[in-house]
Amino acid sequence: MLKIVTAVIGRDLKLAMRRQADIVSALFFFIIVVSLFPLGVGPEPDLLRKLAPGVLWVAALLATMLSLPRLFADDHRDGTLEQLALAPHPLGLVVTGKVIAHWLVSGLPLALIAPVLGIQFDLSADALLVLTGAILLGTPALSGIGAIGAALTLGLRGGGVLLSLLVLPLYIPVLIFGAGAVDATVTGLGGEGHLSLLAALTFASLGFAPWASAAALKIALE
Amino acid sequence: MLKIVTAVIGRDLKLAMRRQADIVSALFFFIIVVSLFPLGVGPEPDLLRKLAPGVLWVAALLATMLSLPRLFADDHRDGTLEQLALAPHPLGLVVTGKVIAHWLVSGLPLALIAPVLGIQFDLSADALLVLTGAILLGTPALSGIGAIGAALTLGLRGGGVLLSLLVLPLYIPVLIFGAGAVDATVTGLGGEGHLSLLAALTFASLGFAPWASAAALKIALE
Amino acid sequence: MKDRFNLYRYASPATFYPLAGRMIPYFAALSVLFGLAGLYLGMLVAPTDFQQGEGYRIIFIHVPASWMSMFIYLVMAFWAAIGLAFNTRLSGMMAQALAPTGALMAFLSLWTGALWGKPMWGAWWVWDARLTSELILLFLYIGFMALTAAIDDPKRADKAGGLLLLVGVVNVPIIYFSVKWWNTLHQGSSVNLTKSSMAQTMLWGMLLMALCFWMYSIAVALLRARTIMLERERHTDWVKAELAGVER
Amino acid sequence: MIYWNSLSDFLAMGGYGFYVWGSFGVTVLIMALEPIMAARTQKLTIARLKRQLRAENRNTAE
Amino acid sequence: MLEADNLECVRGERRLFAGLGFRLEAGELLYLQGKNGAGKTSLLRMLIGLLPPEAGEIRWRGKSIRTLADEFRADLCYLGHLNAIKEELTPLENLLAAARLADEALSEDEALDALEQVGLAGREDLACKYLSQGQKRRVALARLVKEKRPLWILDEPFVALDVAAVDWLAGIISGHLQRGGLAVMTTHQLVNIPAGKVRELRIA
Amino acid sequence: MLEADNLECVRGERRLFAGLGFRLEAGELLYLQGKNGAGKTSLLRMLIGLLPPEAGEIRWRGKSIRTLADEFRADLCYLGHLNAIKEELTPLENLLAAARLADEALSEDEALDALEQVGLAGREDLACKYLSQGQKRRVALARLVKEKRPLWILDEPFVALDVAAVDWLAGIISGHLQRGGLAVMTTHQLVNIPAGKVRELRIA
Ligand code: HEM
Ligand SMILES: Nc1ncnc2c1ncn2[C@@H]1O[C@H](COP(=O)(O)OP(=O)(O)OP(=O)(O)O)[C@@H](O)[C@H]1O
Ligand SMILES: Nc1ncnc2c1ncn2[C@@H]1O[C@H](COP(=O)(O)OP(=O)(O)OP(=O)(O)O)[C@@H](O)[C@H]1O
Ligand SMILES: [Mg+2]
Ligand SMILES: [Mg+2]
Repeated sequence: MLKIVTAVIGRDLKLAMRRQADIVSALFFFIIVVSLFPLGVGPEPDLLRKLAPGVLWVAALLATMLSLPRLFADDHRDGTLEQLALAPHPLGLVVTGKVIAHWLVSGLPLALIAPVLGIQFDLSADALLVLTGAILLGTPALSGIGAIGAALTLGLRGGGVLLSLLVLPLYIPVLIFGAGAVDATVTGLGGEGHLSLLAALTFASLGFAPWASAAALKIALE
Repeated sequence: MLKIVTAVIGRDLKLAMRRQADIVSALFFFIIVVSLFPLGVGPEPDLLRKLAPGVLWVAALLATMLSLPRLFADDHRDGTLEQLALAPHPLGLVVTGKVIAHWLVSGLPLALIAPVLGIQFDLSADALLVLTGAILLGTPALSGIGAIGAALTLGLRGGGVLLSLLVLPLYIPVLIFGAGAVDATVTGLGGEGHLSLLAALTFASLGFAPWASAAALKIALE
Repeated sequence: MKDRFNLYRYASPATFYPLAGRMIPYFAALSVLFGLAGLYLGMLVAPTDFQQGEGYRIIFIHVPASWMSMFIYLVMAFWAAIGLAFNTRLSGMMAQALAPTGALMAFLSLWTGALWGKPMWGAWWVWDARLTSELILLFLYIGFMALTAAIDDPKRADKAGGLLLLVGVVNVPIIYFSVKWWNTLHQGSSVNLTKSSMAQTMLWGMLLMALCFWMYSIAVALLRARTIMLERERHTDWVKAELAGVER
Repeated sequence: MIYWNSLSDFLAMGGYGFYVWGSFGVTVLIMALEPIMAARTQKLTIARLKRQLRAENRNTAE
Repeated sequence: MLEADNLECVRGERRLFAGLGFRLEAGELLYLQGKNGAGKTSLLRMLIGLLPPEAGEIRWRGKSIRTLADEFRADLCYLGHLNAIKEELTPLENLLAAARLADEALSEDEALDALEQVGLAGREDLACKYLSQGQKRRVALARLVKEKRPLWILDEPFVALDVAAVDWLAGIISGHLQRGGLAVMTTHQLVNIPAGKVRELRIA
Repeated sequence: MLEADNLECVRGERRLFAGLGFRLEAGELLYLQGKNGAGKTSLLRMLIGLLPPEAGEIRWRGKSIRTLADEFRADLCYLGHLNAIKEELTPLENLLAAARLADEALSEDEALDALEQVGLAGREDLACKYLSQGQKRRVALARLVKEKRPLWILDEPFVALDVAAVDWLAGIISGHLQRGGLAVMTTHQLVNIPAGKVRELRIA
């Protein structure tokens, strides 16, 4: 059981390392989008502080989303997905491994860089801590939900954009609670409630998403 | 000369129609991203009005960028690009056609929907007009510059994200002048200066980009 | 052998098609009847609300539309579950026939809610849990339609769409209970079988309007289902016979 | 029985006319258009399928 | 061991075949024939359980493959039109990763040995994207060298291979049959499999 | 007509061949041989001008193809490992689009006729993604039916084709040679081209 999950994680991480661009660039995308906003909006510090949680979360969400289409597409195109579906263990486990690997490559780095970017927006130490925690807790849910969308749109050529259509609505709760946690901290209300909701979302989606994705993948392979 | 350009445009539009999702969804992505921001930032109307130009432009930029990786990748993967490179006319003309088709599918619809979204942000009629004009003038530059990035990263597997890394910095001038035009109108300064700069950017990039992209494509095909 | 009642017979398009054709006029008529009665009670007879003034009358379409938007989604999810479990042809067609109506109901809920919110809360829109989850519902409908339209093999489209429906079904309880779970602007449920806080005429007006919306949805969905059936089964003998019959 | 005193009262809806009639208007519009559109697609589909059937019959007859 | 009963395949609006059945015992090779688009690949994908048949049943050791699921897949080795190799990884990495994901034990030495057998000695550490068409196919085929599972399903395995490699692969399949394995195969090339009993099935 | 002088090919750190040269006249077929990875595809890509040779020169009608550029490409028809067809388009649309992009005149009737010749009658209006492997290859090959350009460069054109299609293609190539065309071809299958003079070139 665990062996196959770690095998998948190991392989996906090795591929990500081999391509290099993958890891560095999801991060860079995040950084660039976050830095674009002050450019488009203008440099008033008060305005920026209010914007910070929203902008950081929307950027995290987009960065995650951008890498989703490739989650299964590469494996599908070169026939690896068939082989994975034919391996003698439930496909859901394989997907669990892929979701974890996706998070390690696209979610974790965001959480690590987020406090640095938050400083730019003049957030307090408290708020930075909550921001990191929220991204750490919320991004696995993004990877999980994203996997379902990626599997459903697999092989449909309009896929990349159709994917965002399916996935973004489901991301909204994560965005609201995630930005809400930081906002609540900034306004002194305490973000614990939001954080525990985020944790609940993540657990629910990690438990459920791999199996739904596996079912969708089987349909795509027919 | 013109025949080949129209042939490419015709083919690419037909493909886009066939996939349907393509056109509708680039638009939807734009709409959804624009609507996400109030979610993250909160609903204060004053704040939102200040945000509007920046958010709309950043969203337009991201929507254009999302469809870039597929600009040449599909043709590359199935061998069509080789055939295009072997056709008895300069490759730059083919790329011109592809850039125009890309704009028709991903830039033009944004310009048409932008005023509607602007209303949500409570922009004045004047500002809406300038917004539409700016997006109409600016997005061809986005497609043109994007084509260079797409050609340069073609075949590199980390491509999609590497692409944004290359292209976003070059998009920044468009973003600044585009958002600046709307901003200037809102504050009553008049956006003509910004608009003519946008037009200059677009002409420069449309004249130059196809040939740079063609050169990059030849390298990718070696 | 004696003629036994056979569920599968009615789940087959060939028998369902004429049956649906015969039922549509009845549902349409019922819808009009309930609608007229509901409007009469709600718009002409019911007294004003002491808190909200006459603006409350939006309730007579807001609530039925909101209910139907959730209910239709549940019905689609039910068909999806049946389709995935038993592989029946009819279920996918029903889900697809219902989707546009559900999306329109969700849109109406949002539209009327927004028009209600402006005078009551002073804002067209707030990011309250119920409003957000209802918006997500609309996106789920649109996503379902886009997904099934993007897959051209109907069997695969049904399966993929069904899966999406089942994934999204968690959203419905969230919409319904959001007013309980979160302390928000949107008011809680006031329709209660044992004890209602509303005036009797208001309650009856609302229920009649809900019935009107319900019958309307069934009629339109059946109409659309018949079209989809013809399209999908165009190579079967019964459709050919049907088409030849229309000819005459 | 009837609550309203005059038609203009009814139309004004106690000052909420725009909101109430805006809601009802759009609802009526949608509920009128949707069946019409559905019936139209049905008619078009039947016509197209008949055309296809005829073409098929012609081909097999040949 | 492997039986198919009354299979029917419908793709889109086209019925490719119906009432198709066969029975394959240990040591036998089923050689599927048929022209382009006859439905060979579709049949193979039914046999491995990825494509649900419109009608009919497939049994492995007497039990339906739908109820067997994981157990059946543990006995199965499939090689499709696509090579299932990662362009960024080297042949060695590809082979090891494939084995781990398929839950097979394969040591690095065994993998190196297999790669040498398929003629990729000296290219174990070159990313697969630099390999030629035939070399890529060879990487995919290297899996078969140490493959112990009883049922092999091969979709045009000889494509892109040069003459020497075709002979070598025919030998590998023979060995598998001699060890009591079963194989189902399609190919448009005329290839002589020296050992085992060959049954032919033509899809019209 | 087509001459290659002293060509050298280096890929990565590996010299695939050096000092390779040949001369091909009208009506002749150059049959490239060599094992997997020998460098056949690389040589073909040099001949069409996509891969610059490390050393040596390629001439068409006596002039270097680098100086000819467009003119040379107007005489050239290349068919690679990849089919260059769009999965979303139908065979008919693919064929017409390819002709327009290559600046060739091809009417719809001619295209339909070509598709019928390659055995795709009845599937002209089915999106290519639903076609079988061999049928996809046939769509790509349909281009050759009406192709009037003198130089054909074909990289393993027989892959995935069934026996009937292989014969048909051999006939098409013969016809081209008889009309005074030139062809360069690789294949690992033994195929008999009835007409024209066949030169063999082995890359070791
Ligand atoms: C766009 C904004 C709105 C949305 C999406 C929305 C959504 C919903 C939904 C889904 C329901 C049905 C759930 C249930 O019955 O518990 C509902 C019911 C209701 N809504 Fe709204 N609503 C919105 C705005 C408003 C506003 C502004 C008001 C009034 C101030 C309002 C008052 C009501 C009432 C009274 C009910 C009936 C509750 C009951 O009796 O059960 N809604 N709404
Ligand atoms: N949606 C569809 N509508 C009509 N026909 C379809 C559809 N999908 C697939 N087909 C047909 O089904 C067949 C699939 O064939 P399959 O891939 O199994 O052939 P094959 O025998 O493996 O051929 P090859 O030798 O070329 O690999 C093709 O003839 C194809 O045209
Ligand atoms: N970067 C590199 N480093 C080392 N070797 C390389 C590199 N890139 C390509 N090669 C080698 O160059 C050769 C390319 O061969 P090519 O594709 O021309 O072969 P081919 O004769 O067409 O073979 P096939 O019959 O399999 O199609 C391969 O042997 C490959 O291993
Ligand atoms: Mg096949
Ligand atoms: Mg080759």
